[in-house]
Amino acid sequence: MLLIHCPYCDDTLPELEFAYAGEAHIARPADPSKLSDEEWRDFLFIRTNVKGVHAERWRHIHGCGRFFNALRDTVSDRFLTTYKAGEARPDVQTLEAAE
Amino acid sequence: MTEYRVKGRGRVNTGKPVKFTFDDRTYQGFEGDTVASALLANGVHLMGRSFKYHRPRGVVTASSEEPNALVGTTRGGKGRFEPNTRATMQEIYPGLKTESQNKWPSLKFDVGAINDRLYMLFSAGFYYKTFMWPRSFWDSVYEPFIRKAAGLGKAPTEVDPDIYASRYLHCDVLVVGSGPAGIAAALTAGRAGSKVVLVDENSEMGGTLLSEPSVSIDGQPAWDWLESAFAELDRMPNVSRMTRTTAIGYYHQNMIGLVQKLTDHMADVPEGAPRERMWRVRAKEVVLAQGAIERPMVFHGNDTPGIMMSGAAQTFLNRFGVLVGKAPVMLTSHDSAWYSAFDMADAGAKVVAIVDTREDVAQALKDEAQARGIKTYLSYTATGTKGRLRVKALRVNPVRDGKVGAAHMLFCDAVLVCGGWTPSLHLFSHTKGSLHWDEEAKVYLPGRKTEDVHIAGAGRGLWGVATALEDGSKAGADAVKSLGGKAGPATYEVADDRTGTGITQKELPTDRSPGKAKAFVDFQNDVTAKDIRLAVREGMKSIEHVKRYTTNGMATDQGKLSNMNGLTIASDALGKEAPQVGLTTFRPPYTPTTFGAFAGYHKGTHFEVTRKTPIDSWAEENGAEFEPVALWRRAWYFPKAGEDMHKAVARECKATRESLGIFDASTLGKIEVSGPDATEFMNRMYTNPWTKLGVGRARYGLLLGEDGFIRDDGVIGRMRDDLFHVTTTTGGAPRVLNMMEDYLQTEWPELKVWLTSTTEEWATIALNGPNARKLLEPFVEGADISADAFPHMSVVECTVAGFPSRLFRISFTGELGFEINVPARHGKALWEKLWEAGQQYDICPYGTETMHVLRAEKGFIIVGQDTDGTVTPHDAGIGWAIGKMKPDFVGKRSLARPDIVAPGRKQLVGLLTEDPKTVLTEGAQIVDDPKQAKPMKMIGHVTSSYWSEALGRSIAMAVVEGGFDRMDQTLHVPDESGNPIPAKVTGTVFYDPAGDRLKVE
Amino acid sequence: MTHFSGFSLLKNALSGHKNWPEQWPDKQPKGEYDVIIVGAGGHGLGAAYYLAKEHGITNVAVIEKGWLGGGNTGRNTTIIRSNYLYDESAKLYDHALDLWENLSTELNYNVMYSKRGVMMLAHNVHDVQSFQRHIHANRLNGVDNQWLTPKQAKEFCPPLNISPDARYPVMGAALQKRAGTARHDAVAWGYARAAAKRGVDIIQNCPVIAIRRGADGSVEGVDTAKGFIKAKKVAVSAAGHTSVVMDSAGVRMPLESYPLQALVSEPIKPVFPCVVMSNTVHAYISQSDKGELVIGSGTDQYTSYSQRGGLPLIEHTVAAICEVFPIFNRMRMLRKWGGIVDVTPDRSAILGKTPVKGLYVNCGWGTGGFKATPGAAHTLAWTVAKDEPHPINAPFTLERFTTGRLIDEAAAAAVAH
Amino acid sequence: MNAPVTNFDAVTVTVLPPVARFNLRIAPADLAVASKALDLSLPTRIGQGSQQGDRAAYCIGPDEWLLHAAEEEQQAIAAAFDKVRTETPHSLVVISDREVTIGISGPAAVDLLSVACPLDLSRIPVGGAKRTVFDYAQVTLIRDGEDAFRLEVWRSYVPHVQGLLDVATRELAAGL
Repeated sequence: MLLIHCPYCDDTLPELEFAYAGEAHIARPADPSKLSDEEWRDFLFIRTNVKGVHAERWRHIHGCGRFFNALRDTVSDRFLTTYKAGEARPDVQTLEAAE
Repeated sequence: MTEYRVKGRGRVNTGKPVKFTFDDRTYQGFEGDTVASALLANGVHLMGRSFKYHRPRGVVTASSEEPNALVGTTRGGKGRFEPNTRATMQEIYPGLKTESQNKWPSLKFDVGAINDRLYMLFSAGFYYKTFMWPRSFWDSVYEPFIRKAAGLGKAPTEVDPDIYASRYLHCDVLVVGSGPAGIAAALTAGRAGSKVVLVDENSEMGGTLLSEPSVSIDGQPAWDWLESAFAELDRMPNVSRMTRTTAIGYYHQNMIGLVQKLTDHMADVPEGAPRERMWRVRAKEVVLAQGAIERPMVFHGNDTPGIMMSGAAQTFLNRFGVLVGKAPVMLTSHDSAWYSAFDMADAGAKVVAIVDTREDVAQALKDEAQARGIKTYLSYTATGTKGRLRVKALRVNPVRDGKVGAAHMLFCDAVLVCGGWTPSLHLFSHTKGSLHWDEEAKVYLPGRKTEDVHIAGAGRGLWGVATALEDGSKAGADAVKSLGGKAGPATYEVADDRTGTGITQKELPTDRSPGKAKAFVDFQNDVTAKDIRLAVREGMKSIEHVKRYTTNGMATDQGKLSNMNGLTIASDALGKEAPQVGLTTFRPPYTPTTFGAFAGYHKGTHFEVTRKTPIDSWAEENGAEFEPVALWRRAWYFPKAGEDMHKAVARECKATRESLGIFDASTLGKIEVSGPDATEFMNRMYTNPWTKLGVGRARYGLLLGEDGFIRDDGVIGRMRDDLFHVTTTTGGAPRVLNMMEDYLQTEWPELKVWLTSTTEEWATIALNGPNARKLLEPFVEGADISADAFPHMSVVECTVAGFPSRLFRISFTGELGFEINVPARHGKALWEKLWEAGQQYDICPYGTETMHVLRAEKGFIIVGQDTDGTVTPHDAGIGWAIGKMKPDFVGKRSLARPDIVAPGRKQLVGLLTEDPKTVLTEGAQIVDDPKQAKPMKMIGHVTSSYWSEALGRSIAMAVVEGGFDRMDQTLHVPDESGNPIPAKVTGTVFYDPAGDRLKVE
Repeated sequence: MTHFSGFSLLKNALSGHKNWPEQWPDKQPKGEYDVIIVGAGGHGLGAAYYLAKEHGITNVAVIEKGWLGGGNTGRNTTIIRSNYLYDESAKLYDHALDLWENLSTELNYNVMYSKRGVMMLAHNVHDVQSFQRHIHANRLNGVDNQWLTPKQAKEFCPPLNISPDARYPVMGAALQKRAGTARHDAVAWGYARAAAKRGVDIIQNCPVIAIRRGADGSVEGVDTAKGFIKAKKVAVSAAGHTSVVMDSAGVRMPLESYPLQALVSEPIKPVFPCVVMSNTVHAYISQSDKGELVIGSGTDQYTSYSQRGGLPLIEHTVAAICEVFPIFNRMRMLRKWGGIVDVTPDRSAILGKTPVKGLYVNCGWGTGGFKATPGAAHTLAWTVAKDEPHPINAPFTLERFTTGRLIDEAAAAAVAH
Repeated sequence: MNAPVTNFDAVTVTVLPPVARFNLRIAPADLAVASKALDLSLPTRIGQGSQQGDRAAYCIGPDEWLLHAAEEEQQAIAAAFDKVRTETPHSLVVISDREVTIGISGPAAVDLLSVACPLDLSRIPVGGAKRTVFDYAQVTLIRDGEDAFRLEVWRSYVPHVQGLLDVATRELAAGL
């Protein structure tokens, strides 16, 4: 069971309070009708599924209720950081340097 | 005193004799004995039969890695039998019944042992190469035969009456293992003020010190030192100790699962006490001090009862006061067996000899042996044994320059072996920490760590009590430091420490044909050195392949005894170093763990939540049958005496259509959508337009996924300009709220809208039927609900029977209908008032089944029944619910995808069987041409199908390819036995198409 | 390579088994192959075997980053069935079932395919509707699948608890008699041995670094830990790692990899005659020929390649088993392990050609890959050999995610209303 | 609802009488307005609470507060917020009946909660509150004292939560 830091609660809490919500930074297009079928498919279905540092969404569903983003190493399941929805993806190098 | 019990030795309570049975014979042991120690005290070594060859087997260890002495146990009474219990871990108590396993008719004479004679045939991979001819024999003869032979113990046959508990625990330092290293770690961390938990799988703490009484620490004999150490730990409020507690698994971020056995050692179990408890520990730091496991030696006949680990013999002697033999031979490649020999000699055994495969050992050892008159054979090998049910002699040969010399027999009643020691790193491996190969010691040691963990003592390949204490204390101090605290490692004065060295090796050299040798590596699974070499010969080059091909290490000890010997032999066969061959991964649990402990409280009624409405108790009192819907239980129908579901439902439908029905709709999801941008939000989420919906009016809302398929629906009322009362399906409520929050928080954060679930704030009662208003009107205050003032699809806030209420006029039945929402606590009271007053209209309570029939007669869909996640609004015939003018809403773009607009999609239509009496099966498939051969071309399936009392015939809804263009076509629905049932395609509104029934004045 | 027969077995037994040859040689890569298959699981090895046997293409290499059969092939709960809803799925899995039935003889390797029957439990009205839909569809498709009453279900599987008071009462079951289990390792080994016998190179411990494409965009070969290997056709059959490999060819996939856990109990005497699945409570169970109860769990909620998996899920799975089979409460868990399953948006596989010339893919099997092994391998071999879809794998394209023609078995099971 | 009151000397579990309960959603910037309307200064940090007489406020999300008051004050409070709704947009939803409150007190209170609550309870300050889970149920956990807690449980989950508490209480009483 993972421990997850909620950037809104600023607290590290058990996974049972959280719901995974898929890959992060896939913004819904402002005007979907302008997208080709391929572009729309990419938005709907194509995922990086990276083996390594993955930018992903979680929701503190049984806590403060907020959706937020995380960088997690999918090989070790270790969280590098979590950050609020809407914030830019932090740079991994600087993070690891900081450690 | 039984003849193998030694006066003055051991820690069992000789003042408290305990009687128990083994294979229906009564034996006596003492409080503190395990089944194994008690049986040994009675001279019983034979405790089981092996898996494949049914060979007689004796106990080989004194601990949890025991592969042979597995017994069935019960304390009597229904449902308390269990198979495969380790005799070495099960403490005896008055009334304990145990039995041997995998034998027939008896442990001493087992017919299954015929397999042993067929040994030549039953080699590794045997199954894969045979049983193929003739092919037809596989299903009918071979496979059933193989399955019959499977298994060790018998399965339980009764339901387990015991309770299992679980608990969360948070601490600074968890110490696993209470040998010298673990205790020292706990003392150091405890003294520094950390919150420490010390656990051990045994019934008492002390680890090796329990078997090493002669050592002295800080001037105290080992056992006295233990007492004072425990006393100090118990004085510290920040330290807790748990015995009979196994760390089964090491999970992410220092979460460790502990299973604590609470009652299996008790004669009388306290009322309400759980049998086991699963502790889910979250530790900031973990210290693993699990020690090392003694390695067997691999030689022909090494599995004969009476042959066991030398360390086990030492434990049975010093901890339990039992001599496992009076004339033992030691066979070893490690000094530790010499010490066991000395202890046994000092306890009165006549040690026949110490046979050591090494060329030479420390002079001190030889002197001590000589002092005790023990013969020693250096640079010797063992090549066989005498005795079937109990070892009578060991066959030994000198080895000179690699040549095996002439054999001679050493007559004995026990052979005590030590092939070296293997650090116990199972939990460390669960963390995916790396192991590195120690070339000199030929063992794997902990490498790179992935968690905040410290390994101490023998787990790091260290040897001896002094080193263990020092290393443990250091680990404790390190843990405290990484917690940001201060702690210096303590120092201990240790005297008479018995350190030692040794070597490990492959199967022992022999003068016999290796092809015929039965030199066992995995005792329980009957895997021999020969099997492993055969696997390698056949191309199994990774240890994972060898393991799977031979089943080495897959027995209930999970390779604790066999993995390293197997690896050594495999790498020898491959001519590679062990690390190149690899190491099989250790997997949780550390030792086999009761299912009940994992299930914990989640049994029976607590297996899963059962949500109940405020009106549930009324339904129960009034004889409702219930159906589970999502987590809820809902009243399904209300049978009267002698009615089956169909009779009851027909009656409920009739009563509702003709006069008045009452229905508990409280499970419907309800979401308060409020804020200045509420309308804009609703426009973006739902397919329908919301801008023009007036306050006090309601509308059917349709929700799609971004993929364009129907996700949910419900009636939505506008309470204020900035407030919507949204309803969802029962099962969909949590999903819909989560989906709304997702879009609101992450896609449209600029919208000033807030969402609150009010599903459980309101109890919802639906009144349907021509007399609905007549019943309701007198109860309503603060609103005019007359037909004109309160038209269909309206909502108003008022009081009903004095309860504050949100009152809707809507209909899911086609009759005049109202839905009354009142604060949940008043739900039952209101229901009862309406029930009472409704008697004059023969009010009828109905359940979900009748609700389904009534809505189907009107062609209203049920999301999840008439739609299945591949259905678009157009497919479902509710394209009208899409706001054509809206630039965008969730799922809009997907509705334009090529295959969504392509012709021939399955569309929702009505189906009327030619024979009005025939009710189609829901889920039945539809074909054009019933005469075609299989596989038939199916063009759709029946989604809803009922007997319609109102129409006096059956009705059905179905999704059919191009259904809208097939009106009045006759299609065929093959039934269970394949007879095609002809049915005509119609619209979906079967009853009152004009909707006149809503217009009741 | 010795042909396994009663005679060869006896002969070797008498000679102390000293003369069994290698079942497959451990090869080093040649410079070039006609076809390279990435991933030596049952699917990849099977495809190589059928390429050689059915299409005469023997200059084939199967490249494996670890040991053959070490991925999901060796980690799954070995359930084999074909009672799927949609025609597309039913055809594919039933094709596999036909091959399963003859596989031991065909490979001269006993994969111990055990036709013990797979029973799926219905716990609520919605399950009943959904199973009836399956059964009717299967019958018209010629796929065996029958409805059982609770009483019949208990007769078929005595440990089953059919008390109507259970939290999830058994309201009936769908039984496919022809379905069952097989010995997972033997499938990989059997295909490996049979493929090697026909000249296929099996190259283990050789991670693929990248798929190389030429100027015209078509496949040129693969860069591996053992150097570049030329091939005009590359088929990726790498399960959980497919996204990573395909990405190196510039093809992004609609896949997510999740941890899937499974466990076995201690071995007990035979007590469980069939396979039972309950999707509603997430419990999948059978008893192995060794006597262990083999139990499958659901996937964890987050994507991962760690093969670890959490405790809560296992607790729930075991609780579910004990709820449906209360007599197992005192049994013990012996071993728990994790695999990585690659899941598509519609829970159906992707099997066939890709936008890249010479690149083929077989992935997205989620939790159901083992049962499809021969069928997937057989039709993939066809597609690779002929560079065109096999009639049976034709619907399982990548394009369907663009056009919207999904094969959504999961959605068809829908949700309780 | 009248649930059985189980207890032994170390812990007491009771269903508490209903209160006026609100879910307040408002931009933190506008907090002063809410404090004024409630006549109680609202806490600003998630997990914190503030009490005054019958009124209490707990911050359970970045823009979310759980408000308690005496039942008879429900309408007055709703009205006070309604007055400022147009100029200061917010959402105040009455949830007095959505949850049922279970009181847990006594020296063994923390042990009892630990059977199904994964939080490190030692980190929850007296007077604070947190939304979390108790077994499969979402709950709001309020700490009133070192060994006094309240669990606010959605009404339909109460039978499940109470059943568990009952089993666990008997387990604690057994003393193993």
